[in-house]
Amino acid sequence: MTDLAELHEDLRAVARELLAAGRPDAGVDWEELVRAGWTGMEVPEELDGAGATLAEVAVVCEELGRAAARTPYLGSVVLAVGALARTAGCAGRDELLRDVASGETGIAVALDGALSGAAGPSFRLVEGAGGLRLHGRAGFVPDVADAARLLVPAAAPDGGVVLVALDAATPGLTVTAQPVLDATRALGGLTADGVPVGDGTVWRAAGDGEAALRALLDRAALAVACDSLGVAGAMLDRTVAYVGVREQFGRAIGSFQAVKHACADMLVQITVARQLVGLAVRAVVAEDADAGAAVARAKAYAGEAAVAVAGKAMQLHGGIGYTWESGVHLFLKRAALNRSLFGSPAEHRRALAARLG
Amino acid sequence: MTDLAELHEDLRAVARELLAAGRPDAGVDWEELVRAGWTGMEVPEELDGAGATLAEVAVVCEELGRAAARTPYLGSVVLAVGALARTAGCAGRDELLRDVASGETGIAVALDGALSGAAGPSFRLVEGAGGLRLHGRAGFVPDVADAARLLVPAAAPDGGVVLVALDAATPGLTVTAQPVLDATRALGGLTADGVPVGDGTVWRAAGDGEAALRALLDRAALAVACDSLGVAGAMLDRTVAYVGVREQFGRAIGSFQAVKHACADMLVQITVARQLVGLAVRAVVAEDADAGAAVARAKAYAGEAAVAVAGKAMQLHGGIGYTWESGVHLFLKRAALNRSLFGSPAEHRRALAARLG
Amino acid sequence: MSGPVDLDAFRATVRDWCRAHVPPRWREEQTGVSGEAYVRFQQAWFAELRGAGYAVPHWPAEWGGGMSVAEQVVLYQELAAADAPRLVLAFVSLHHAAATLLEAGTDEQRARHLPAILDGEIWVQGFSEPEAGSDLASLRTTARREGDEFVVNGQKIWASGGMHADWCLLLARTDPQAPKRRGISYFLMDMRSPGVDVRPIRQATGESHFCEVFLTDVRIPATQLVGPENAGWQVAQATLSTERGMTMLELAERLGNAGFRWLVAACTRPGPDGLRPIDDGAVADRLAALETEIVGLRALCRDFVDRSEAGRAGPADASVVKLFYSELLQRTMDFGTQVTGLASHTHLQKPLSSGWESGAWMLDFLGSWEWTIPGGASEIQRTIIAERGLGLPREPVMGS
Amino acid sequence: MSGPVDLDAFRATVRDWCRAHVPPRWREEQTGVSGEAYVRFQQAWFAELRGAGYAVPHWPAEWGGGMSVAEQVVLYQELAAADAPRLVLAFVSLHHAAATLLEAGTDEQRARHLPAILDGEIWVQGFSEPEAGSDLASLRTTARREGDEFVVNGQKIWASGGMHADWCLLLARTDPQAPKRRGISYFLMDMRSPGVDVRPIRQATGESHFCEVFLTDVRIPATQLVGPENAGWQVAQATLSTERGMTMLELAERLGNAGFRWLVAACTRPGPDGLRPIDDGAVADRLAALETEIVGLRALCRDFVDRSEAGRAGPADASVVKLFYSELLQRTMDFGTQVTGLASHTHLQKPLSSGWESGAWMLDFLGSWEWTIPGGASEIQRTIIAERGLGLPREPVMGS
Repeated sequence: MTDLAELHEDLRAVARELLAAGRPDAGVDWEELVRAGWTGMEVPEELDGAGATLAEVAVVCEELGRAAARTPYLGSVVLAVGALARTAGCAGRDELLRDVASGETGIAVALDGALSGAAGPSFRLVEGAGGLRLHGRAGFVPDVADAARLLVPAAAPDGGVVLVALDAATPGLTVTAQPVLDATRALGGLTADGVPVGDGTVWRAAGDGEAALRALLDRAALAVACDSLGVAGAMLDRTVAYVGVREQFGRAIGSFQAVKHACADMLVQITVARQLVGLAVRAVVAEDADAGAAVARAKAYAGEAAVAVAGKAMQLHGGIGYTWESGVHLFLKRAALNRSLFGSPAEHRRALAARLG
Repeated sequence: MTDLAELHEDLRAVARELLAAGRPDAGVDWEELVRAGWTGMEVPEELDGAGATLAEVAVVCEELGRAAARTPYLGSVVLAVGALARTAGCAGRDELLRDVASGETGIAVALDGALSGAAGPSFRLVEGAGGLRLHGRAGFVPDVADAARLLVPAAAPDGGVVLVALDAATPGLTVTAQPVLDATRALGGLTADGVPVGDGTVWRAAGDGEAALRALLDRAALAVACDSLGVAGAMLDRTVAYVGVREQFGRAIGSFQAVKHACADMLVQITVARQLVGLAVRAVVAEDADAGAAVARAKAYAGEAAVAVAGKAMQLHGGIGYTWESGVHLFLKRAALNRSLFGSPAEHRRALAARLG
Repeated sequence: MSGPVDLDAFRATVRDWCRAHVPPRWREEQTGVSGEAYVRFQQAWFAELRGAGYAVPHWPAEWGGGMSVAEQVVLYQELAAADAPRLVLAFVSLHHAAATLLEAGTDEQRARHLPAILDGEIWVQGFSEPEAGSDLASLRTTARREGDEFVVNGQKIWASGGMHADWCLLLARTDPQAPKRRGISYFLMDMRSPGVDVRPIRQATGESHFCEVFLTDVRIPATQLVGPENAGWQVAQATLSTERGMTMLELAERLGNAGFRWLVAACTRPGPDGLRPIDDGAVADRLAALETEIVGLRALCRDFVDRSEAGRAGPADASVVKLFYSELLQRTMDFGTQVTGLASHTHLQKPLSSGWESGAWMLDFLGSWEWTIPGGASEIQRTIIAERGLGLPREPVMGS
Repeated sequence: MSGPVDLDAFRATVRDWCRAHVPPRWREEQTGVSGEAYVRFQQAWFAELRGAGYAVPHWPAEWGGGMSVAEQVVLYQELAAADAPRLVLAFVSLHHAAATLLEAGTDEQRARHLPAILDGEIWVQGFSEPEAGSDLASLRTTARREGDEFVVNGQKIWASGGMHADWCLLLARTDPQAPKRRGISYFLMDMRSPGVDVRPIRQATGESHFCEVFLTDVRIPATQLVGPENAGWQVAQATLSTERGMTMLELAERLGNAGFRWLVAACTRPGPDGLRPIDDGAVADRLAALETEIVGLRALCRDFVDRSEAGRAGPADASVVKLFYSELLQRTMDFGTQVTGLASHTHLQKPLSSGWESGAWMLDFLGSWEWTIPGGASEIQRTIIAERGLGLPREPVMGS
């Protein structure tokens, strides 16, 4: 076992313990999560972070999925750091990264959850009298409703893609909560209707802005794929535990072949999903040219696998699984939402097929 | 039970007995089949037929599939009668129908097995010096290689679709056998390279020629769907019989849930396929405006179901099923060929989807 | 009325009636309403149907029904085509309770309850128990004889609409020493009896249609026994299968009408980019495949009704229908959820009085497990089909 | 050689070697050839690989191998990428026979056979029996001790390449009274012994790679016993799992290289109407799904090799790999058959020396049952995964 793999196992064990404490949908204690160092993982050491990579964040994302945890980690950490990391260094950016590392929530990136892959920005900057103004709208933005500060990827007048840093209270910005069946996710809509934008708040990418946005969407899709993997793992574990003790017809239902074989199929799907997610994480960390395809595979496969596994978990839990109280529905809803968030399996496969022919 | 249903059950029982006599792939005794009245079923009584309908022919087609029977029934009876039935009455047509009823083989219809639904004719008549000449080619034509007389649907110079009756030995016509893995089917290619066509051999449809060709392709697809239904039924019966006696781990393998549930799924698929085939047969007999859609559903579903059922049958027969000797492969090959013949499931579903949006 | 002409006329009559009586905006109006408003709406709709003679078509003529099977088929097809509200609340009363009374009840029981049901008496089924699950016969609720009464103790679960019920069809164990299917009795239990405690269960969808029913020293007069003592399992088996065909036909028609229309609408609605989902060949292929299966289901149900009526249904036919319907429902709702994407997650409530498809795809997807789990989970149905339908040998150690 | 730089260099070396040595038109040339031509071709290719040091990379250095696992991975990846012929005929010799000799054989047995295998000695596996099927341990072939010899009677089946074999790995029952896994012994049997009768079995594909082997009073010297008498089951279990990881990796690479390239070619070849199958969204979706699964399979196999090497493979990992590979192979070949339609039925023979994918889609689809049935059918693999991988309880009445 490599040192890195050992590190990840340790991280996973700590995360599982930390997240096992609460009820899945009750919300995670943010302070604990900050103390555990999860907010600063990818932030450079000179900005009070740990200087780790997405590989470690992926472990946390999977464990959050496994716990069906309610937390703004996706919007306020994974996407925020991703957006800032590819931004050219400037004081505002560095300050924000430091804030993220120190555990400040209330930061969101205006990525439309319905988009994936090579979609352009949902916002654009227009040159007008009195300077630049921001227009556009995005739906299903993770953790936007409680955000005080917003990072908005936008098309600049010169056609490049920039990041606009805004206070959520800026006039002309409208934030609306978008309740979804999965109560463990906080999504919302964001509309900018000619919002005046100061010069110092338009940040250019360190490299190609469009590539940075693409990478950010890939990161979002991959974080959700990790989450789905965690959801699926939790459902298999719970199902195995349940069918080992639940008796019908005079024996544990887990001794029936139909139940066994269903569980075996769940394990196979999860095992393959884990490989695909692992490949994608390594490709993104290495900034491979093919990282987008690896993410598409991981998101498509893990997204579908989690719904299949959670659905089968509900089936094998029988009536108990269908009660609100059992909490199985939380995982099924989260799996189904994940499946659609940042690109459906069909959309990701369409992108993969386009590469083949 | 209606009288018609009883009639069909009787017909089915007789057919099953007749076909059970030989080895599946050894070829059916054509004379017996003629004596049973199967060749003249749809031929009008005044032309020495039984004046029955496709509903009765469908029973025979299913039983031929169930026996994986090698016979030119599809090309020389089902398609020939179908082509002639929609042709305007004339002496040549009537004579040919009488020949079919009396059991003459060696008649084939030049329908390309790769086509389905609204495909136009593969041949065309061109006005030239010295009269009409036939051009075109068709592949995978059922029972063409042994045919002495050919009925060729062709586009007439006026754009209408006609039926050209030709002697297979006519110069310019090339018939080639096309061996396929399923040795119970005889398919072949037909090329016409400026074949001179006499006036009396160009027969017009009784109604719209294009509609007649469409109906003929539907008939071909439906006959194959019936065949697939029979293949699937045979495979389920054989599997149930086998797993009831084959013992492993100290018990009949049919007592294992995995085997039972697989057999249950086979039965469900066959039951649904039977309903869809039944709907299509009734729609075609009644000449419903929607008959094409009913055929598409039947062909798509039964075509896929038969491959799934035969494949599962091979799996549940274990090593035995994989031997040539067991004959299971005959059914799997026939099912797979049927699936592609006269329109794949994907093609038929494409036509269905086009009606929906 | 039995010829094809009469049926056409009947179809036209029902269609006209639906046009005049189905509340046009009932789905919107029934979304997010209180339990009381739901009960009022159900009762009003039941009264409408009763007025037209459409409420209990399957009952004998002497009790207010008397429609032929062919007419019932037409009736349910037209109600589905018109997307009429379903009689959800009265379902057990009209079907299971009535079948039990008609087939196994005494004259007194029939006279007391059948007219009352027409006047709105609500029944609930008290069969399932937490520990029994799909192994229904292993139920533990006991009924101990004390003179002219039985004293009942135990716990029932999955009692649909239990909080609104007046009466309960109850299975309880009267002979703990007998083999498990030979010691059960069948009772009619007044839900207002002392010792009956009803608690709603919140389901995965967030709704609470089902209840737990706790029974503590509940006293039931021996006159409310149905069939002989200890023969309750056999009574339940006989009455459970009654009308199952027509019920399934109605559900298949519902899925094939409004359910499929919404699916087509979802697939043909242009997205922000102007493209319609169906313009993607993968969506078109799947939609056509589901249409094909739904057409097959409707034919299957019609055939099942016909064969049941003719006494020619096979021992596993009901299981084939239930298995295929429930899994097709689940696949269809899953596909609707995928096609409508994130938007499907924003419908937080579905209309009450609706069937299993409401256009709120994700909720309907969740709700589809109400079909694959209860009434014998899909796993049980497959075993039944293999053993009773195909004659495969039983598992050596299955309980009996 | 262990650093990443060395591996890159090794990869380049193998790639160059393949470019120079893989016969460019071997698939065409191996289609429809006689058994003799096939054996000659296999022997020639084996000699080529041996010359390069690529024939037995997994053997210990002292016997002519000694390649690191990381190098073997590279070797098999590059052979697959170059679509080199497979060592089909020598497979049992190089893997099962060698593993048996190395792990459980005597020094004499090793010295006699390992060099012979390098010189072309062909082995066959005599484990399966007609009545035993997936319940391998219930085998009935007996070996009765008579002094320094065993006298063997019985029948073996599914002996791959049996008609060309010099030696056989034989399992036979030496103690009929013992529990079924405790009375079996493991032998090396000379196929030229009197009483050995080999008859080819014709398979569903029309080929005859497999044989039945009838054994009538065949005498085997006791020195040809492997491991202790009556411990043959345990020897077989230990040696069967050896190299399974690398074998699966090679198969996954084969499917991921030539197999998938043909599939893409089939999907992108314009039809008579000028349209390519992949232009239909349904085909594109399915192709991308299969590509995804194949990428997953390759990673899974690589991971399995690494964990096996590190001694960290779980008890059901091999079953997960085999189950996923075999069913994915079947799905992929089925899809290829559908995409190429009727044309796929006109390929009546596939190239010998090929793997499980040859571009003759329908034959390959048929052949895929050679993976889902033998070596523990998929049903058995699922049970193993559930019981050993997930710890679910065994069936109460399973044999032991």
